[in-house]
Amino acid sequence: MQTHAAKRVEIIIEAPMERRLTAALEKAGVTGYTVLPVLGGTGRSGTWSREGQVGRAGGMVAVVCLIRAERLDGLLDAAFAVVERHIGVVSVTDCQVLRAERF
Amino acid sequence: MQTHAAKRVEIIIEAPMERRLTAALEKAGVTGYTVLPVLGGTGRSGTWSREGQVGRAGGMVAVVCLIRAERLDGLLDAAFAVVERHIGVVSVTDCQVLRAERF
Amino acid sequence: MQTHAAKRVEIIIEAPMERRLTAALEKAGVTGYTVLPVLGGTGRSGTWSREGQVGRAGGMVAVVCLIRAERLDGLLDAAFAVVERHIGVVSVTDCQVLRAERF
Amino acid sequence: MADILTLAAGNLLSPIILSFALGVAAALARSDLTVPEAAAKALSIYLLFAIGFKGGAGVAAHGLDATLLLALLAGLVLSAGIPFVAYALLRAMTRLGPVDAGAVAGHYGSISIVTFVAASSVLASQGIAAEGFMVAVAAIMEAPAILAALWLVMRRGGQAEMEPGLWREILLNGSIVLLLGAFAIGWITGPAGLAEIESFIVSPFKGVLCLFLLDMGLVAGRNLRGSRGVITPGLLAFGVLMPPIGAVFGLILGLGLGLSLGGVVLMMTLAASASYIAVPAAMRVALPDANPSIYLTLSLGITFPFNLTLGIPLYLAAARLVTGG
Amino acid sequence: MADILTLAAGNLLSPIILSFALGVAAALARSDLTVPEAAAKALSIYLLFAIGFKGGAGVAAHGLDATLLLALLAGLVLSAGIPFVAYALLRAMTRLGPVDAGAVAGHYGSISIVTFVAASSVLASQGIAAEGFMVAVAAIMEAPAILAALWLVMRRGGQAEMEPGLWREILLNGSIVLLLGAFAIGWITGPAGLAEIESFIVSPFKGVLCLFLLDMGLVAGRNLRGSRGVITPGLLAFGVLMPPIGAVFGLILGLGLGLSLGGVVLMMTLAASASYIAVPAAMRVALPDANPSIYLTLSLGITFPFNLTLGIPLYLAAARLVTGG
Amino acid sequence: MADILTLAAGNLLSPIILSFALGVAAALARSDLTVPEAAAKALSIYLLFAIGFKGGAGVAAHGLDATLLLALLAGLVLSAGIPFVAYALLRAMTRLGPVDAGAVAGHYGSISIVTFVAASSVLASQGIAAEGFMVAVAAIMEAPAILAALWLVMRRGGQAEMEPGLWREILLNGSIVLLLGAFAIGWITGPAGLAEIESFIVSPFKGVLCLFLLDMGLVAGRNLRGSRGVITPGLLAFGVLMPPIGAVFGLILGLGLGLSLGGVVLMMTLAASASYIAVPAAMRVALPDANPSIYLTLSLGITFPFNLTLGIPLYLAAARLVTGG
Ligand SMILES: Nc1ncnc2c1ncn2[C@@H]1O[C@H](COP(=O)(O)O)[C@@H](O)[C@H]1O
Ligand SMILES: Nc1ncnc2c1ncn2[C@@H]1O[C@H](COP(=O)(O)O)[C@@H](O)[C@H]1O
Ligand SMILES: Nc1ncnc2c1ncn2[C@@H]1O[C@H](COP(=O)(O)O)[C@@H](O)[C@H]1O
Ligand code: NA
Ligand code: NA
Ligand code: NA
Repeated sequence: MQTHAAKRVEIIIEAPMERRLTAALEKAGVTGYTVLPVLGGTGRSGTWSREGQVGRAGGMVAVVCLIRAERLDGLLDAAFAVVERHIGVVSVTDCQVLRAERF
Repeated sequence: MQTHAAKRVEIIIEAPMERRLTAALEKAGVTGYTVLPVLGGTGRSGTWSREGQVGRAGGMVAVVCLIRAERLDGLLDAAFAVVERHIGVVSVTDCQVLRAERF
Repeated sequence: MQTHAAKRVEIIIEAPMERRLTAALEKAGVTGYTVLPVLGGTGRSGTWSREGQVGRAGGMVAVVCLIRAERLDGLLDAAFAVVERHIGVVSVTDCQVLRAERF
Repeated sequence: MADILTLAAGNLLSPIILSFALGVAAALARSDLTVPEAAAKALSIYLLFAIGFKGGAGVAAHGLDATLLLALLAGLVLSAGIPFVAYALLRAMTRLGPVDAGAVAGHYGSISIVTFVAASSVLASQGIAAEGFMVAVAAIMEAPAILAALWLVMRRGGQAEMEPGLWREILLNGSIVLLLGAFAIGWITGPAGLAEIESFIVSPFKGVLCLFLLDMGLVAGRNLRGSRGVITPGLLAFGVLMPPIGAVFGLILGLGLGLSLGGVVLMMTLAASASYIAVPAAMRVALPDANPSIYLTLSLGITFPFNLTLGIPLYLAAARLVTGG
Repeated sequence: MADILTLAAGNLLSPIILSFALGVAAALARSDLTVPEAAAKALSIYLLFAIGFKGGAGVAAHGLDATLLLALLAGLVLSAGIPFVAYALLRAMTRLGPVDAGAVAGHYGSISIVTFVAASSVLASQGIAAEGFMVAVAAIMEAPAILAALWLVMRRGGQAEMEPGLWREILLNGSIVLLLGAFAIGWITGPAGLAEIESFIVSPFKGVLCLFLLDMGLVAGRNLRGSRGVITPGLLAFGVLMPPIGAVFGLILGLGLGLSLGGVVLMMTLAASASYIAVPAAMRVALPDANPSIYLTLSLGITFPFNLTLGIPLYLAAARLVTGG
Repeated sequence: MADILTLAAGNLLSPIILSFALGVAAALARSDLTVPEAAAKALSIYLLFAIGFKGGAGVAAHGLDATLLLALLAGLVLSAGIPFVAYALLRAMTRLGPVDAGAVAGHYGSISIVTFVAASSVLASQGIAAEGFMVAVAAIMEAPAILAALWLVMRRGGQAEMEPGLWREILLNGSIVLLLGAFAIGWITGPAGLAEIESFIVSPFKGVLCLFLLDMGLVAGRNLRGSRGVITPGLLAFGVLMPPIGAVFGLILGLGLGLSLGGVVLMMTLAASASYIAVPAAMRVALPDANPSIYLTLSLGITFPFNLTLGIPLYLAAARLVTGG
């Protein structure tokens, strides 16, 4: 099966920033991304959990984005501008995708 | 700790196709996979979200599958046959696994 | 954008073992991790699904941990000690992270 | 006429409709108000269980006249027949290709159980009784339309994936099973069973329906917002014309069967309503090339609100006129 | 005898049991009907809170006779003792090794609160009162069985992980805390408190129980479907023999304590029921080598339905016979 | 004085407060008792819908005196003004920097709708009526405090991100929209509408509130456990002093407007309460450098329990004293 090199970017960010992040990604020309729920986590700012929460303040989401390598820098700049002063982590992995025309 | 090279395949696919995908994977000899929920996303076919949905039509899931490199092609062929005419994305990453005898 | 090499460890483990795993990770000096919900899966011990479940026994979670390469071995040893006799899978991927000072 | 308007106005200002409107408005204004997916599903399980159970208990209470089988047959005919009418209309009124037209047609042959519930609730508040077995008719109408739609598409050379697994999925889909199962339980346990759980499935019913319609409004509003440009004037016209046309067929069959006034109205409502849960899921599998924005927006964003607000009072008025009831 | 049959038949045809049966049937037919995890948990929180509160309010209303402490002690003895009987039976009747046998034995010493709730509901519909404090007995019976089971396994050289953290987890597991907490609140606030929230925890209770049992049926059915081949005839026999055996011990202790007819039936039911929430989770931690399919299928797929359908009427009939009540 | 104590004691031993205490205790003991996120959100949707609807139906029943506009204005003034008082106090009593002090101050100008609901419920159980429109006052008080807080921070050279998108988010946040929407529906449909859904939004209300407070107790307890070291004695003192101070402002304005006894108590409660849903989310966006542990723990872990247990009876007693009611 024919596959194509691409990047998988995973951004774990506070839920109240989700809209801003995805808006920034779209502005940076990202054509697709997927948002996954996150149950809880631990970091420098302590431990948190979604259980029983009503508000969005105490939650995070994971945004996964597959993208061609040449567009990565634009995406990271856009993501960084949003994440910069906020808690959250960004990781980039090399990957292969099917149907490269989609990215 | 002894680790072994393997592949991590991540397939994001429409929820109504989940059963068909996993059935195809099992037929292709895949011995294990994990299904993660997806909250929403954006792609060529627009933006969607699970919030408030009752039916499965408007949702997606992520299927993650760790597999030995030599079995990858069979898996991708099987996955592609299901995904082909459907919306969704497939990515493959090199990884290392513990307990290789499991895969 | 400046990125730094790191490892992305993904541990899919039975929900009743989650606390033990994260405690072991913290003991091994891991400063951050994120827990994602899992809907269901298939492995050598059969197929399971969270739908309709009340107890935690029949469920799994995915713990994702970004970590510097030099700390990987400690993490894997800690994780392995917990996972050893339990069902679940561990995978490690090379990745690049933003804001390396966080890891 | 004045009567229809009064009824329509009364209907429009009920907590149920206003909750739906609130949801639509909140979504259009891009409020972050949302009902969690699990809560929405729980509400729909409650509604299906309650409406099914009450229908079954009604049958147990009033006995089963021979009409049941005929009514089921009528439902089957409506469900399988309406897609042909809808398909012809769509091809005439809009520029949809065969695949999209077929997919939409399937939705209109099938039914929306919430529209059915809303109609039952209007009938109840007007003190109009209806045959309990109409719940079973609703259940039987879910699937045949899909078959008809796929047949239409394939006749036109479209590609439809009709694997055997799909049929089990459609016939045993959760809402059919729950509706018929609860109907059977209600029938078996009868009025005594109903009395046992009345304060769960009867008294709070309307309030739960309000919250569910709030959620449906949110989903419909988000859908409308996301599908700007998809809905052409032709499609819009179809979305409000098709329901009354379906209702006429329902009226004819309902009268032919000699159903009560309430039964006729429910039959009309079933014929007029369009599926937005079971059929979309089936279409994603069987007709992946059909554009989901079109059928979801038509069914959920146009026809559902139309039926909820104007359609149901209209059908009731028409049925009254014809039956003299 | 005729009485038992009538009662059993009446029980079998109640909305509660039929809802469970609907769930099992839907799962076996591979319908996609599911209750979301969050909704199932919410239902169980409601049931635990309601049953605990009502128990506490009952104690407040009728005063606390000295029997409470003895009943708690009896519960402790049953919970810690039954695993030994179960273990011996399993080793004799089946081919389970010590680890699997121990794990299963622990489940039968512990209790299923839904079975308890179902028994309470049967008692209530027969107009039979029971001691409110039986809720506390239920709570105390959750944990000792686990200890007994692990001891059994370790005596046989099996490896059990008994870290201190596990004990806190078991003793403070959510359902024990909620049950006892609600019991305490009901006790403190008494009948006045009950009156305040009666229309939430009393009137709709049975209806909520129906939906919860629908979900349990779905889970049990899926479980049965996934564990074909696991359940040998020996295990099946154990799954239906062990409950009445446990019930006999419950009967003896209940009579010895001088409990009311209702109290005796509840004690029998507790002894007869097997855990499917708390103990499985503890076993996954403490006995990871035990096969969860075995203990879950036995407890949820065989013993639970047995108790729900035949067991409870049987225990009631037996208690009636013995107490002459 | 004795009266206050009796009322406070009665309040402390109500199922509502005890449910909250159970949640706190379970979380502090590290029980794994949790309410799923979706269930907690569903409960809050129910409470907002019910309280809004009842408020609107109350306005429809008793007519709208001119006080409404003035009361809304008073709410606006309280919400925008209290942050200044809070900020000054924080800077004097604690070592918080401008950003953290501003963030906390914003929470205290805004309101906690559950505290409002709890106060309504105490009033109802004492047979004290209150203006239905207080619900709208509650809604209007959510947002202005945020503006005031950001202004305070920016004046001190702190960096606040006030993008236009944020304002829409704050003004159209889900709880405001639902509360005001349900208020409007209640107003439009009036007592007739209320009667239709009474057995959903009135009778079970208190019971639902118990479960919601159980969840809030769990969240607050987990929060307290996770924030050891964050809360200094100065902050603790602020957390219990600020509510009565806010209440005094509420009392003055409430009396000035000529509100009923119940209305005054609700105005005091709104002024005394601190936000823990809308404002934290806004602060994460606008003041990312502020430490969320501080404002969440103060608002949810200290001020909320204070108001729930001692505050509300105190405000009622004070209002009674002053109005002679
Ligand atoms: N090393 C890490 N690996 C995975 N997730 C992390 C890591 N560090 C932080 N996170 C996630 O990001 C959140 C905020 O982290 P922090 O900004 O360090 O408080 C945590 O609660 C985790 O969910
Ligand atoms: N580049 C991408 N990265 C991650 N997820 C994607 C990407 N493109 C599409 N998706 C996911 O796949 C779904 C369908 O995409 P599409 O087929 O392009 O409409 C989207 O809603 C996303 O959830
Ligand atoms: N190859 C795999 N890839 C992804 N997930 C797996 C794989 N094998 C097992 N799992 C997950 O781990 C769980 C337990 O696996 P097992 O221990 O093989 O029964 C499964 O239910 C899956 O969720
Ligand atoms: Na129809
Ligand atoms: Na037992
Ligand atoms: Na305030």
